[in-house]
Amino acid sequence: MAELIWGLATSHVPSIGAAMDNGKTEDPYWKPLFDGYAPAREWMAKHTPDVAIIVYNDHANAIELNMTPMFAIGTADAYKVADEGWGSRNVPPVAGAPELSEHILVSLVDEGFDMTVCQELEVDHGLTVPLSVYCPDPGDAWPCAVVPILVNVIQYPQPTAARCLALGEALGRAIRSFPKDLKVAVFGTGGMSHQLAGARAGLINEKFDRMFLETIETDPAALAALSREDYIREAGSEGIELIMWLVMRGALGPGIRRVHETYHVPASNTAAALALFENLPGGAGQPSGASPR
Amino acid sequence: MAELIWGLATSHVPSIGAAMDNGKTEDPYWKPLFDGYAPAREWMAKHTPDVAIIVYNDHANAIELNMTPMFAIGTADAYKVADEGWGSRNVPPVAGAPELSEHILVSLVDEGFDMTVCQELEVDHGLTVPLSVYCPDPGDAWPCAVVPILVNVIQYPQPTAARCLALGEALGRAIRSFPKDLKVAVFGTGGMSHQLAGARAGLINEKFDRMFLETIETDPAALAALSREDYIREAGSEGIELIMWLVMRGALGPGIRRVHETYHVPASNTAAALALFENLPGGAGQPSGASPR
Amino acid sequence: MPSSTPEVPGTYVFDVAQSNRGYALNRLCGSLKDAANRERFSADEAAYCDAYGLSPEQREAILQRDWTRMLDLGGSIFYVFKLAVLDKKSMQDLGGIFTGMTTEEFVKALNAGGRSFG
Amino acid sequence: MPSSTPEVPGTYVFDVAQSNRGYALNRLCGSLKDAANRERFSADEAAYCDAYGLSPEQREAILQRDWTRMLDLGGSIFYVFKLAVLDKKSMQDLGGIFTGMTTEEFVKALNAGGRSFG
Ligand SMILES: [Fe+3]
Ligand SMILES: [Fe+3]
Repeated sequence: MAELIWGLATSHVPSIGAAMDNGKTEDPYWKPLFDGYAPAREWMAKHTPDVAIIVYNDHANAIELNMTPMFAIGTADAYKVADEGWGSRNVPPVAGAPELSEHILVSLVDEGFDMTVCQELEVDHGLTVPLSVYCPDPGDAWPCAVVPILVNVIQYPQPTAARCLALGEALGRAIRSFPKDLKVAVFGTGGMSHQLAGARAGLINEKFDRMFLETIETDPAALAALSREDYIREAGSEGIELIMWLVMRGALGPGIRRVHETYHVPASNTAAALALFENLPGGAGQPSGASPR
Repeated sequence: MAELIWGLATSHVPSIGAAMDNGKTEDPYWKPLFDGYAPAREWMAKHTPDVAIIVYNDHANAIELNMTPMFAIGTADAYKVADEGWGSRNVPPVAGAPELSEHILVSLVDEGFDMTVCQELEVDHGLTVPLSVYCPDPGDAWPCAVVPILVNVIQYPQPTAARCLALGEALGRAIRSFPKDLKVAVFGTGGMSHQLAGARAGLINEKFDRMFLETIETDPAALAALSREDYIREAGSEGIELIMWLVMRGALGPGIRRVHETYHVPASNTAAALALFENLPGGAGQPSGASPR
Repeated sequence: MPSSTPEVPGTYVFDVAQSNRGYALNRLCGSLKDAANRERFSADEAAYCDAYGLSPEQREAILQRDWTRMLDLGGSIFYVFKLAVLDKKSMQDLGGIFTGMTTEEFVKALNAGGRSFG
Repeated sequence: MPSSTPEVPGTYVFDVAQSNRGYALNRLCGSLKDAANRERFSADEAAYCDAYGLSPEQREAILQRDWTRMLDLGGSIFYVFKLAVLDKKSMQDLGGIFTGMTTEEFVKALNAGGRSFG
């Protein structure tokens, strides 16, 4: 059976990818952030998954406003890297894991999650930057296949935080029931606090972010109980991306160990963080008593 | 508050629309079907809704296989009639009800239904034929605005029948909580038994259809308990469209009255039926104990 | 364990694996809902096929109008039907082809109450 | 009753009503992710706007690069940003504009730990 070995929470700020693509990671502006990644990267390099499930949101690239899925899953053999309007990132194309995608899709739909199915999908910085955070030098190919899971965080009504945690719990069950010996990692991406537009542009709320970083490990149900308005007020209109960390957290069992974390302000307009959790053996139960709403 | 006045179950076979568009409703082939509609049409003409919520599926027209929503809702001001490859039907464009759409959308998402949002949508025979069944001579404009709700019935995994009934129950709650005095009707479309391809093409299962026509009134939870395989085996690969009737049924309260029904074989390759239910006052409870899966 | 794709003899169940397999073929057929594409297709079918990245088998099935094979290669009936319409074929014509009958025989079976199984 | 669109002073919350209102504007800006469209836009901005059915106010806001007004008229920052990129503006430039600061002041505020509220 497949095994869920770790979960990574990470910001997916485009400029983090650009800093890597343009060799700026040793610049004074960027060095503290990338130094903070180092211990996690070393640990992950010793614990390599066959497939990464990457929970992210598209940013006006693959999804247009005519049709906005709430939750979507990619089921393709391969995913092209999107040109977001300033040229595609010079990173490898993303290999899919269509069998695992189909298994997860059917499991989730059987459990009452109304997944949109993407048979073709161009992936933007929301997915490729987390891959780069995991693997800074992929060469010609990423070291793992990918199952993309997309969440609507841009258009109200977003899914509730509780629904995201419930999706993660169902995702964990789906992974654990896949009948092949695969090692799987789950990425929850986005955040932390930031707001791009309006009079509050430039908002950073370190107090909320630190609370979230702690509580995502110890009491995800408490974070699932926060409303959309709580997230937007405290973490900013784009900080609501943090609900995607709850999908990752839900997939992990109750027994997890924090391997490493780092928090840095700013990455362009954003508070950037990384938190890496090892999924401990025997942790196949549920992390919370959240209702499926 | 808005009031749900009736629910209509009806096939949406394209040739039913074509027969009307081409003045063939008195031909011997079509006359029995349209005669069967007459009493329902008379009753509906005396009980006119302001808005029709039409639950249907797209047939390779507005939705392509790159992105297949499980459940979607239209939120636009207006919907163009699709050219399905043989010219658009010569019927009026469809006016939207964006405020009611948004209210229903938010209600459903708050309750944990993962709706895809369609801000632009061309509607095909799945939606326009039921409108013609309701209103054969619209003139320049349909007599009601429309909220389209789309269900994936084409690609496995379809939502389970139980999930469709649960969606309908949540839809009923959403309609009843809309704070304007509107009369609303709900259409569940598609079916009855038919299979277009494969060695079983031409399948009709009148026994199953008659059971379904009866049980949709008396015990929808029993129909919600049937598996996708049950539907496909008994009603054919396209007969699984019948799960959309359960959305309509779920929206109605427990107290309903059958106004009229008709069943006719064939409409081209399909068993065609209509069943009209008045929603009785005070029927604001739930029609079933179905779980939300 | 999740459910698995329903298996019903004599019936295509279009699942994700089929959708992946038939993706190029269905995209091509779906494109024929636009009049301009229908013209371009009719003007040079082979060239049109080349632009859609079909497998050699899919290409052959389309060019030869082998309807059953299109479905065997991942076609969805709703997409494939748009090509049939271009050829002025009805769903009854296809029904006859799928079942080894003439169109007349197929229509007669429907008018007699449809084909029953099991 | 369902929830309602969060209201947070100083913050745009992009909901269905906004999406409907800004649909043409966002479609235009989103189209600029394709290089060919960027060329066509730059060659004749007014004609490009006409093809997207903008409201007169939206058209003016785009032609005048009134970034705040674009958002007031239903723009989503992720769409509008593609126009900013065409103009070689960064998200920090926009941040300055939205908050009445110079870009340098805005960047400085971020480097000092970001702007805090409440
Ligand atoms: Fe993001
Ligand atoms: Fe249909």
